[in-house]
Amino acid sequence: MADLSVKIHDLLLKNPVMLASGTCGYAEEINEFYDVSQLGGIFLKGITPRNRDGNLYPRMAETPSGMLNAVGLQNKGIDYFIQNIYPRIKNYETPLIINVNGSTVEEYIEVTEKVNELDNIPAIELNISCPNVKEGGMAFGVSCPGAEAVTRAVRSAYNKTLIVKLSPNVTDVSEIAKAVEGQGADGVSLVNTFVGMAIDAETRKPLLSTVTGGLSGPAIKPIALRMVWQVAQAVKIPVIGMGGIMNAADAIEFLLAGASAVQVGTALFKDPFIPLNIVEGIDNYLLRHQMSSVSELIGGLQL
Amino acid sequence: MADLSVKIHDLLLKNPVMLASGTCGYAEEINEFYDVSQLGGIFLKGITPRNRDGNLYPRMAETPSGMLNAVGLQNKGIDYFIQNIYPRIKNYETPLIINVNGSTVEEYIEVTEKVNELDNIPAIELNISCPNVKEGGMAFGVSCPGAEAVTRAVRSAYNKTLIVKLSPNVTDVSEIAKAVEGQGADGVSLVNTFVGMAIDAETRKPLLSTVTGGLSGPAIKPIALRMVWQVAQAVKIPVIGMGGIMNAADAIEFLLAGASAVQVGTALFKDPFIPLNIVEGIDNYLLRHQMSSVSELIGGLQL
Amino acid sequence: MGKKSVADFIITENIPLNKDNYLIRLKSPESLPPIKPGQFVNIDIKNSSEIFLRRPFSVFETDYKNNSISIIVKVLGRGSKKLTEVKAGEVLSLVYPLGKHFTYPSPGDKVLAVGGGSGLAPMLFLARESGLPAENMDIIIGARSATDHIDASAYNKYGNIYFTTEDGTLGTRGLVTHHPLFGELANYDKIYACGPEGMMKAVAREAKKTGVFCEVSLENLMACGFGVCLCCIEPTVNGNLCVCTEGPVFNINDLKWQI
Amino acid sequence: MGKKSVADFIITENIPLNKDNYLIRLKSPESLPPIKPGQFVNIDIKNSSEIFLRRPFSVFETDYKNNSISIIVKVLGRGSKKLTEVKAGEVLSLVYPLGKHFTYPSPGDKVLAVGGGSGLAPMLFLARESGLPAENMDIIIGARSATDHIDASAYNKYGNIYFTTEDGTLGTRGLVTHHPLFGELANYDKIYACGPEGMMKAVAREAKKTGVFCEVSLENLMACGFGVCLCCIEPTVNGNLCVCTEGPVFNINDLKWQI
Ligand SMILES: Cc1cc2nc3c(=O)[nH]c(=O)nc-3n(C[C@H](O)[C@H](O)[C@H](O)COP(=O)(O)OP(=O)(O)OC[C@H]3O[C@@H](n4cnc5c(N)ncnc54)[C@H](O)[C@@H]3O)c2cc1C
Ligand SMILES: Cc1cc2nc3c(=O)[nH]c(=O)nc-3n(C[C@H](O)[C@H](O)[C@H](O)COP(=O)(O)OP(=O)(O)OC[C@H]3O[C@@H](n4cnc5c(N)ncnc54)[C@H](O)[C@@H]3O)c2cc1C
Ligand SMILES: Cc1cc2nc3c(=O)[nH]c(=O)nc-3n(C[C@H](O)[C@H](O)[C@H](O)COP(=O)(O)O)c2cc1C
Ligand SMILES: Cc1cc2nc3c(=O)[nH]c(=O)nc-3n(C[C@H](O)[C@H](O)[C@H](O)COP(=O)(O)O)c2cc1C
Ligand code: FES
Ligand code: FES
Repeated sequence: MADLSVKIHDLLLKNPVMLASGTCGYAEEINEFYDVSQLGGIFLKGITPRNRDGNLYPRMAETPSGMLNAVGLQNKGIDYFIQNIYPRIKNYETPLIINVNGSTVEEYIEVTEKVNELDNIPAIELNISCPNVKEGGMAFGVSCPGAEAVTRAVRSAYNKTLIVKLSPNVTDVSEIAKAVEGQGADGVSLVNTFVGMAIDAETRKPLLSTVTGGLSGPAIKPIALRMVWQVAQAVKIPVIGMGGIMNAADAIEFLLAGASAVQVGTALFKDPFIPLNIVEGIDNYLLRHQMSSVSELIGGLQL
Repeated sequence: MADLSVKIHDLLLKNPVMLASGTCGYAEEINEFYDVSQLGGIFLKGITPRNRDGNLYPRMAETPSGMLNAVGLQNKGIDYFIQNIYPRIKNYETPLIINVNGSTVEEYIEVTEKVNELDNIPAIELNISCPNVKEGGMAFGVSCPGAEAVTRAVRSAYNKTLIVKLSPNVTDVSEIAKAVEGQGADGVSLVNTFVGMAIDAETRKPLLSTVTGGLSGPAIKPIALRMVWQVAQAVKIPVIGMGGIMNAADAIEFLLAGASAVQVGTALFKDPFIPLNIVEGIDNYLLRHQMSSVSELIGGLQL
Repeated sequence: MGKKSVADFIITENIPLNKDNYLIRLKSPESLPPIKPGQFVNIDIKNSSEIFLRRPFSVFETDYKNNSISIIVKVLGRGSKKLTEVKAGEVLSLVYPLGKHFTYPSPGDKVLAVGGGSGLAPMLFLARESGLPAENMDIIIGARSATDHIDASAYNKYGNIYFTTEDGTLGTRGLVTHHPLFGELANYDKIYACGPEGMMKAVAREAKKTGVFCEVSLENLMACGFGVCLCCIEPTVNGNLCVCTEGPVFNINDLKWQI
Repeated sequence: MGKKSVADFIITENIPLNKDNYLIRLKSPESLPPIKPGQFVNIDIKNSSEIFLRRPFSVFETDYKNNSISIIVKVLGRGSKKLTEVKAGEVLSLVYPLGKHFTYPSPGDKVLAVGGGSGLAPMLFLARESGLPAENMDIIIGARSATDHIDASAYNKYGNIYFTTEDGTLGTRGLVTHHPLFGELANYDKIYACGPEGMMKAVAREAKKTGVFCEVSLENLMACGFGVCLCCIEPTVNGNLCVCTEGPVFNINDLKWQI
């Protein structure tokens, strides 16, 4: 077996395959299929300061090679998480990362400060790119000043690994990446979902209660891959790539484009074992190409 | 048969189904399959002032429910078109619209002035959104000042119907739409392709000679539909929608979202008859829903 | 929640039941875990460019000896259509077992089970598994017309089967709730329903009036089927709950239906 | 350019020729237009979520009496793999006829046709259609190994067939251009080649040396196949030309190959 470990700032991952926030619950649901300690890391479902009911049903629509979701950050709030969920999952032997959300800078700080106290959470992912909430979320992530403001505030409240999750719904994602790097982010992850929409032609109604939602899955892979490639060239901090990864070849493409690790999201809905297949597939690839370490792949695109 | 005619400023279309620029050559190739006069209109392959060889091979890559292209506006220039192609196609009984391109504002004007002299070209589509050229193209279309500058200049050189084709690679497409409306555009068309990328994991090389290219096809439909909906609410001029339309239901969704007409692009590569099927499908739909005119569909989304 | 699997089942039979219902029997490669009425499987319908996500189907029968299960598929859209075209010998990937089952009736309970459309399968499964004598189990099956009904005579030994049709071509004319048994609801200890939302709400309305215990099985749209996406939620007195893990079976008192 | 169609052909036969080549015969619903060697069809390979665009295949045989054509498909990737799984009775949509054909040899011409891999079909089609006596037609078929060759003995009546294999297990050892006939190229009036790019370039190099007329059939990646997308271009002395409409057959003197 080749050396699959990678480092994202202070985070040492046993392999570069992680689960994307909002697509793997709080890890327990995946652990019902297999031991999640085999994974590189797990980005838990987005958490806000207090309970959020999320958006009304219906929240999802299937699209060509993808899906739209309009979950809207349904969660029971950080306190509930700390008291009820954290104790059950904190001993999984893989990094658990909290996806931090808020409607205001203060709310982001509120969550961050509480997470900072949790020994078994080695990193946070600052979500400034959720397209499914009315306030906060993507509003911060689509402008440099907005992205800078949240990152700066959260950085001052957090001393472990800080990853900022970027929105693809922008003209120049590398500008935003540079902006958050400038405010002390230890890494960036991208992409979050694209704002999309679906209509039922027969009923003439939107398929989502919120009219628009976030597009994910293989449909977005070509755009996500391009953005990861652009950002990897623009910043010095590690990049975590995602968007439509379904198999080892997809994951390797993101690594070649410059990602140090990847997240698997929507693919889990098709088959929760896909991340394990990817780990195995990367290992086989390295063997076949006579490479001893996955780090040889990172940024290895031949131009 | 229901009344399928729609008006885009001065352009009266017999039906709202048109062919997208760059996907239907100069109409002759489609006319080898059927009489193109059955179509609502045809947006001819993008034209520049002088011959362009376009980008190196390979220029395309298949992606999940879509494709990337990196053609790079290969064409023989406006003069060649006027002398050699225009005489052969000018009597097709459907509006032929020229897709105008340039590397500088001056080049856009150069093409526009020549097209202005052509009696059988009732409109132009100003392409400020081509992602596959080094200069001009999308560079103008991703900022309001850029979009305004080209639109203003071309407007002053053109007195027939001026449609501006918008790029989806922006943070807020409705801002750009409003900007070109403010400079006298008679309509906007969207979306052009999304900048994407594909890599061959085995060879570790990009699949396109240009590394990045333009994503089209059903994969982008949810995002395109959302943008058309946003723009239709933001401007008063007619909107022409496109992006992944494969069948009548897709086309109807764009009309419901506020498009006055649609363009069919990549679908032609799968089956050049799709636009005719769509015309028939819209007619059937109107019958089934007891509507007498397609105009009842436009903007008819039920919220 | 028990252990869940993803497994490639082999189709052993695909039997048309009527013009748009099919019984599909599938054999597991591994030994079948316990599966109870109301639980479901999530199926990857391959070989179609139009289908991206899996589709959920209630388990209809289990056969632990042969490690096989069956489902009844009603053709509704592209996925269910494609699924009914599978042939014996082909392979389908299933995520299973998913969801919570119906509360089993207690010995001596008198039960009314109401099924319609694609909701028939779990009702018949429940009748068979309930452990009650046939006379304690009344089953009403509703449909639009006689030709929409399937032959359920094999289930006569588990309960008394009654039919309703909207056009009166078989059994009582009207909706399931127009059946005379709905005039004597207070006789029952437990009512179960699965089918179109309108039908379940009508049943729930009657059950609520008489205060009889009533569980329904919801068919909310699902993306994952195992509790991670939060797309399938249903508002309840305990907040928005996932139908795929906290359901699909709910007690009507927990739902926020306007009935 | 003549009239083009999109039509649903019915598969009548799918015959494995060796481990990764299949002969697929398809029947047109309409009367077959004239189709000549070098022309191709563009096939919609349905029922796969991984394949979006059509795939081009050269016509191998035409049968105007039965309105049927055949193609030889070599399994290369996901599309060709899926295509070789079709069964008689199934339907495939074809866009056809596409592209320009080879220049027919003149009566009395001495011809060398060189085919390899998926390029075999048009070479054998040409041999049959050339109208030349068999002694005027030499055909070299190249492959990696004996097991990669297909049985072409039915074509002995149209020409003299020679084999080369890289491992020497059938015919001459080495590449096609290592065949002794390449030592006497000046004897030929026309050379035709179709196959992997490296093979065609090697043939072109030899042809150029001796100045013999030589046409090759290119297999550039295509999106549309009928001249609208400009994705399949090949640089030529006349600029970037579409392989699908200005080709796939090109005279090597028009190409800008570095050979
Ligand atoms: C827990 C559960 C158990 C189920 N058990 C059965 C069963 O035993 N037998 C059976 O035939 N069906 C069952 N269904 C419903 C079945 O999953 C859907 O009919 C199927 O997913 C439709 O897919 P499609 O591709 O054919 O429809 P699509 O083409 O995706 O959609 C066609 C139309 O149906 C609607 N639709 C799609 N999915 C659902 C759904 N889940 N509920 C309601 N409307 C929907 C769509 O919005 C659309 O209007 C069950 C669903 C759930 C959630
Ligand atoms: C005019 C023309 C005539 C052809 N005639 C025949 C024929 O008679 N018999 C036959 O077996 N094949 C023929 N081909 C090639 C055939 O079209 C490809 O093998 C097929 O499209 C590959 O599809 P796939 O989905 O299997 O491969 P993919 O899974 O799409 O790709 C697998 C690999 O093959 C490469 N590839 C894909 N398409 C081509 C191509 N067109 N040329 C070279 N490499 C490619 C890809 O880049 C990739 O590396 C012809 C091609 C053209 C353009
Ligand atoms: C149902 C759903 C819920 C999601 N919830 C979150 C979330 O809470 N926080 C977040 O940062 N991203 C969320 N995402 C985005 C994913 O983490 C990921 O960025 C995106 O789906 C693209 O990757 P994919 O194509 O592999 O799914 C969600 C995505 C889906 C499909
Ligand atoms: C091969 C190809 C070439 C294109 N060339 C042009 C062009 O010359 N000018 C232009 O404005 N758009 C061009 N486009 C964009 C299309 O007109 C259309 O905006 C886009 O493909 C989205 O629609 P679709 O998904 O229906 O194809 C091209 C698209 C493709 C696929
Ligand atoms: S379907 Fe994903 S949580 Fe229920
Ligand atoms: S494949 Fe489209 S022009 Fe040749």
